[in-house]
Amino acid sequence: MPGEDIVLRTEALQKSFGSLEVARSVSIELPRGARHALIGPNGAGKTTLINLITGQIRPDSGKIFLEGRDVTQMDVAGRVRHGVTRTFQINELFPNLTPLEAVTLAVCEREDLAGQFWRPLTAQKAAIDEAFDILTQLQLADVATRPTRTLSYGQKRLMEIALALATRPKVLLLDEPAAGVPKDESAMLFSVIAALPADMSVLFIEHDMSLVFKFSSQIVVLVGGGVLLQAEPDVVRRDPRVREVYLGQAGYV
Amino acid sequence: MTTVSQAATDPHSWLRGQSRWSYFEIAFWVIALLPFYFFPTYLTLASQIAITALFAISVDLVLGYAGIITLGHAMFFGLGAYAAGLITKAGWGEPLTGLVFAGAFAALIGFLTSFIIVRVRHLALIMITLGLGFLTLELANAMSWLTGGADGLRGVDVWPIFGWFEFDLWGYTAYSYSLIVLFLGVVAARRIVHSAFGLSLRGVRENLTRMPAIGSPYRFHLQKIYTISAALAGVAGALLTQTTETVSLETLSFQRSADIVVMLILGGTGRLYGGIIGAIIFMVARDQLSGMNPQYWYFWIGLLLMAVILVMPNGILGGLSRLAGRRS
Amino acid sequence: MVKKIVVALAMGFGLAGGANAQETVKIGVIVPYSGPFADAGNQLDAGIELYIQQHGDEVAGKKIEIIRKDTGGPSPDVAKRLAQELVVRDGVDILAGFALTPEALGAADVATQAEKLMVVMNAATSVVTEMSPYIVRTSVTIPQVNYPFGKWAYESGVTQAYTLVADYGPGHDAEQSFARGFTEAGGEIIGADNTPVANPDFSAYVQRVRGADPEAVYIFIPGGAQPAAIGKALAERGLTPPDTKIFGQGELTHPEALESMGENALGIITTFHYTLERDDPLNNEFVEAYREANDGRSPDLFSIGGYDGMHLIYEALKETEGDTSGDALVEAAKGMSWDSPRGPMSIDPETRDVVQTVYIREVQEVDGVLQNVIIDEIPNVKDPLHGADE
Amino acid sequence: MVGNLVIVIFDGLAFGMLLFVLSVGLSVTLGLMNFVNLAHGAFAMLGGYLAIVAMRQLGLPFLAALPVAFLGAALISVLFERALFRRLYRADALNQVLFTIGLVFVAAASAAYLFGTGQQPIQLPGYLQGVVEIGGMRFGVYRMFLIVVALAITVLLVLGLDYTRFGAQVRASVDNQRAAQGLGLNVDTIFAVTFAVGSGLAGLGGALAIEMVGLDPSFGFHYLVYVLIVVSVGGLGSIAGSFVAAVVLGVCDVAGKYFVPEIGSFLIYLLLVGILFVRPQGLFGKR
Repeated sequence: MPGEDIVLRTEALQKSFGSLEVARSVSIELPRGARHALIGPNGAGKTTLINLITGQIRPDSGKIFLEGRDVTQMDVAGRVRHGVTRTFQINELFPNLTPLEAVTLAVCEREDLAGQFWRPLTAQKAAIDEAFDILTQLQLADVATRPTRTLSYGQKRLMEIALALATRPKVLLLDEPAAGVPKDESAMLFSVIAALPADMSVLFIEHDMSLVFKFSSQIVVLVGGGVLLQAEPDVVRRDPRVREVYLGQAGYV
Repeated sequence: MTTVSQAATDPHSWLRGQSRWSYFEIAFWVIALLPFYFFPTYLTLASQIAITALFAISVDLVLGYAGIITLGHAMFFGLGAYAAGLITKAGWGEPLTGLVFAGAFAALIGFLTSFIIVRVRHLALIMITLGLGFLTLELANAMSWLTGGADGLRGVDVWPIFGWFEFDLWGYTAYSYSLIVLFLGVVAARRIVHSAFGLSLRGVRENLTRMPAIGSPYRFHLQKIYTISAALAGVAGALLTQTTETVSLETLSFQRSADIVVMLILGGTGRLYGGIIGAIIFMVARDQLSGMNPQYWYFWIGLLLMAVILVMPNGILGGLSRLAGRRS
Repeated sequence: MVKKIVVALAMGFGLAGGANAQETVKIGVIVPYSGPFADAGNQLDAGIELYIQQHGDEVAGKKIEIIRKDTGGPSPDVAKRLAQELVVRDGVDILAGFALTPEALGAADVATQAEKLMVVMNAATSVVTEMSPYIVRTSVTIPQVNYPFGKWAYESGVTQAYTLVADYGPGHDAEQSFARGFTEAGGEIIGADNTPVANPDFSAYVQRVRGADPEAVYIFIPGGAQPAAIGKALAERGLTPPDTKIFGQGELTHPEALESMGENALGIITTFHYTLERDDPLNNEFVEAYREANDGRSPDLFSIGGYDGMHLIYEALKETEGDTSGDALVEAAKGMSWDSPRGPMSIDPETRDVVQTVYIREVQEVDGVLQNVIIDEIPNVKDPLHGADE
Repeated sequence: MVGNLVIVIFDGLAFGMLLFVLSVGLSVTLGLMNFVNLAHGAFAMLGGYLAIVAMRQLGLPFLAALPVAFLGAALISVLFERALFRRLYRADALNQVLFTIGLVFVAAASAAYLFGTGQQPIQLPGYLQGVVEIGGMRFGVYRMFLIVVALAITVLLVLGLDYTRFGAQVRASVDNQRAAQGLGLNVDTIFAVTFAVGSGLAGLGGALAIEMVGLDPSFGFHYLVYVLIVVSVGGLGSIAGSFVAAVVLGVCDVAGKYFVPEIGSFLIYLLLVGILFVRPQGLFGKR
């Protein structure tokens, strides 16, 4: 696909913990509007790759480009501000804030309003409206004013996405968004993901292959910290190596 | 008060409800006036409780709201106290400008130390605040040519407020003054807590990992609140200097840092009024118990603390609000 | 609590406590009953208690009532508040106690404003009595015992000394007074170190002293655990009399410290205004009665300060025939002189400060027990700083 | 000069060893149970007073009073652990702080009531007094004794943790409490025993400390600060960490006071702030 608009690109990312190589020369590309899935057996380095892209950990070598700009040295918050946001596999929410407060907070941080200590929160009308819109969009409006800790598990997973959306990401990295969610609910969760703005690039980790094949436009297969293959679902499905190292074990297809 | 269904339809009114002055608060401030009429011989105690309450609020802003556990906040209290005392020795005894000066000085030191504070967490954070507190105390002791050392600062001379209200023996002026400053402090702290900034602090306390992931420059937030809190603590210290015309090393002591945290937890953290209630209960209990039993009163204080924790793990205000039903 | 509220109400409505003041004299005692200085407060209190027990609680037809207030430590703000409360709430006639200088400095203004006699029973910084015309001191000042001691040290044949003092107000005062007396007489201070106030281990400082190899070392540290610790450290380093003379203020060789130091303490020479072992009928009787009342605990400087403070109050009240006004009591106290268990003492009419004998004592073994044996006395010593421009 | 240095290091080592014995128990219990026990110093004080009682009332010699202090503090602490502290293992740290501070108040008041506010002197047996002179340098016998005792404790603890079944269980629980429970370990008992040993060591430290730093009712509060410094600098849950931290602090404190006495009182806090700023998890800490 020549001339494609690449939003995120990694270049030979390398990372080891001691003698363990967790990222081995990882180079991937994410075009604008992509719906890419990241798969691989346990310990393949999927979450590590997300951590590297978002800056939770620094690569030993290699570079990360966002819209052509080198962001390798940027910290987590800086990358979020430039448009790279993630969600967490294990909920990282604000248990005693309400969803309304939490998402408003994220919007305020994005708009640099969160340092204003003299204006009442209620005066940030635009931010509150936007937060409520996001919650409505994710069907969380009904529980917007209950403390997050009292939400159902599925609702908490949605909150992960709501918080990420509030940062208006160009690239959204979803670390097993449906982890732990019952099968029927996880389909609903992915329909939400599918409905995300068309110009947003999404990379998601998911174990359920039916969901992966249904919602992804391309699949990145990670094995032992290195990229085995990046291709369309159909290609991946037929690839014997993938079948062997991953799909075969899992018993899918 | 507000129900979920109402809020669901209008997020704005729900948020307004969160920051509205409650009946409890209004009642509290009315009660705070009662000592003038009913306990006039307790005004000096009331004044020192108000000062301690202001100090507790400054600690609550960092500990209760931003999650920075500190065992060294007396550092700022004491710096404010000394700043207010030294400015009178330099020939300027006007109290209001003295408060501002002390607050500004404490804020400056707070800002400088905040660069260290925001880079550590957990036990290391607690111990660094403790270490900085001790260092300040030792420094003040070493600079006895300026501070008067262990004997305390002599010759503090505060002018009457507005050139008119002298600090009297009964403590009418002292309590009025302290109470007004406390009230202004609460208004300011409320404003901060109910701003977008206050929300971001609660975010830091609730989940530090998430904050950078929503793009928050949270260290700036922490530095900012630490500075504000230092200023408030400095003002409290200055109030003590002005209402008693004394300053001693004790204002900088670890004991004072520890006591204030004890009072705050006792009352309940993250609630502003928790610190005030804690200060009232702790200091009134101490006054009454030590009046009855000057040698062993702290036995009963200790029992009180242990009992409160076993019965009300979220402090007295937390326990009360749970009793009163769910409100956040 | 209810009672207190009633009292508070009554006073709030102007029924202030003059009515029953004709029958009782209320004395408010402000000391640290708790905290790190609790021992000072409790010993002082025991001195007060013993005096009342021996002399009855009635003077000049009035009953003596003690109201105790705990400062918890060297907090002038708390001391001031307690003094204010004692005056306005409890209606006391006399303020007393003050084990620590900051306490006395905090309360001084209250004494002036309320025109109440304030008896300082310990706080030993010179300037205390200058802070209010209503202050009278019955304890000691640090220069009072250390300045003459410096002179005495030189006259005893020591020509150079090293000073090692706790790094706080009293320590600095002691260092200066001793050094002044010593150098004025012709001696030389060859080194000086300050130890942290709450220093647990003195080995480093003692090693420094040893390196300087002085003829004598002068030590001032707070009482409590430190005297024994420093005494042992000195012995470990071989800094013992007579090779190296050890000078100090009396706290260095208090009874518990002697017991803990053992024979390492032999030969230490200290200066003090009160000597437990001074063989004198008055003192023997005092010590015996004190021990009996306090489970065998011996009196110390705080006890004698409290005891003599009460003596001053009783005698002043007798002289004013029960008039409790501050002015009358201060007048009565000025120039008062009496024989105390510590020896002859008086109140300087000019400065309202104590004038007394300074004892030079050496630790010796008497009948198998280590004691401070008086080897010299300097009578009628005034504080050398009063009147001198600081 | 070299002799001075040797002596200074020796003295610092002895002081450090005292801090180590006082602190190591808290490091282990904090690391193991995440329980912020500010009453640790109070158990040390308890040990001190128990030793005093054993020597004065029961007429035991000093060396026999030490095990009394250890066992007594261990026993009493485990009663507290079973009856009270256990309820707070799941509570947040602030509640633990307030509760145990309350206990420190109660302990200090009780000590003042029972024993008075004065210092409690003890008489050491002759063979622990005095000095040994080696090459013109004078080494205090009691300081040598302290070093030997602390080294023995360290060896016992390390061996106990590394080579006994119980030690392995403790290590497993420190590493991962949930997993240990899953493996069927009785975490409850492990906690109680560890707590008893930790507090017992504090009690022993309190008894050993009398000779060097004295004993009065403010001991529990006063030495709490030193204990916390050692624990945080050493790193939670690490015996080696506490040991090294205590040695570093003891030696630096004494050496600093010797070579630069002007900053003597600042030194320990400067070290604290400096070390923790560079290594927030402490010298040997994992987290």
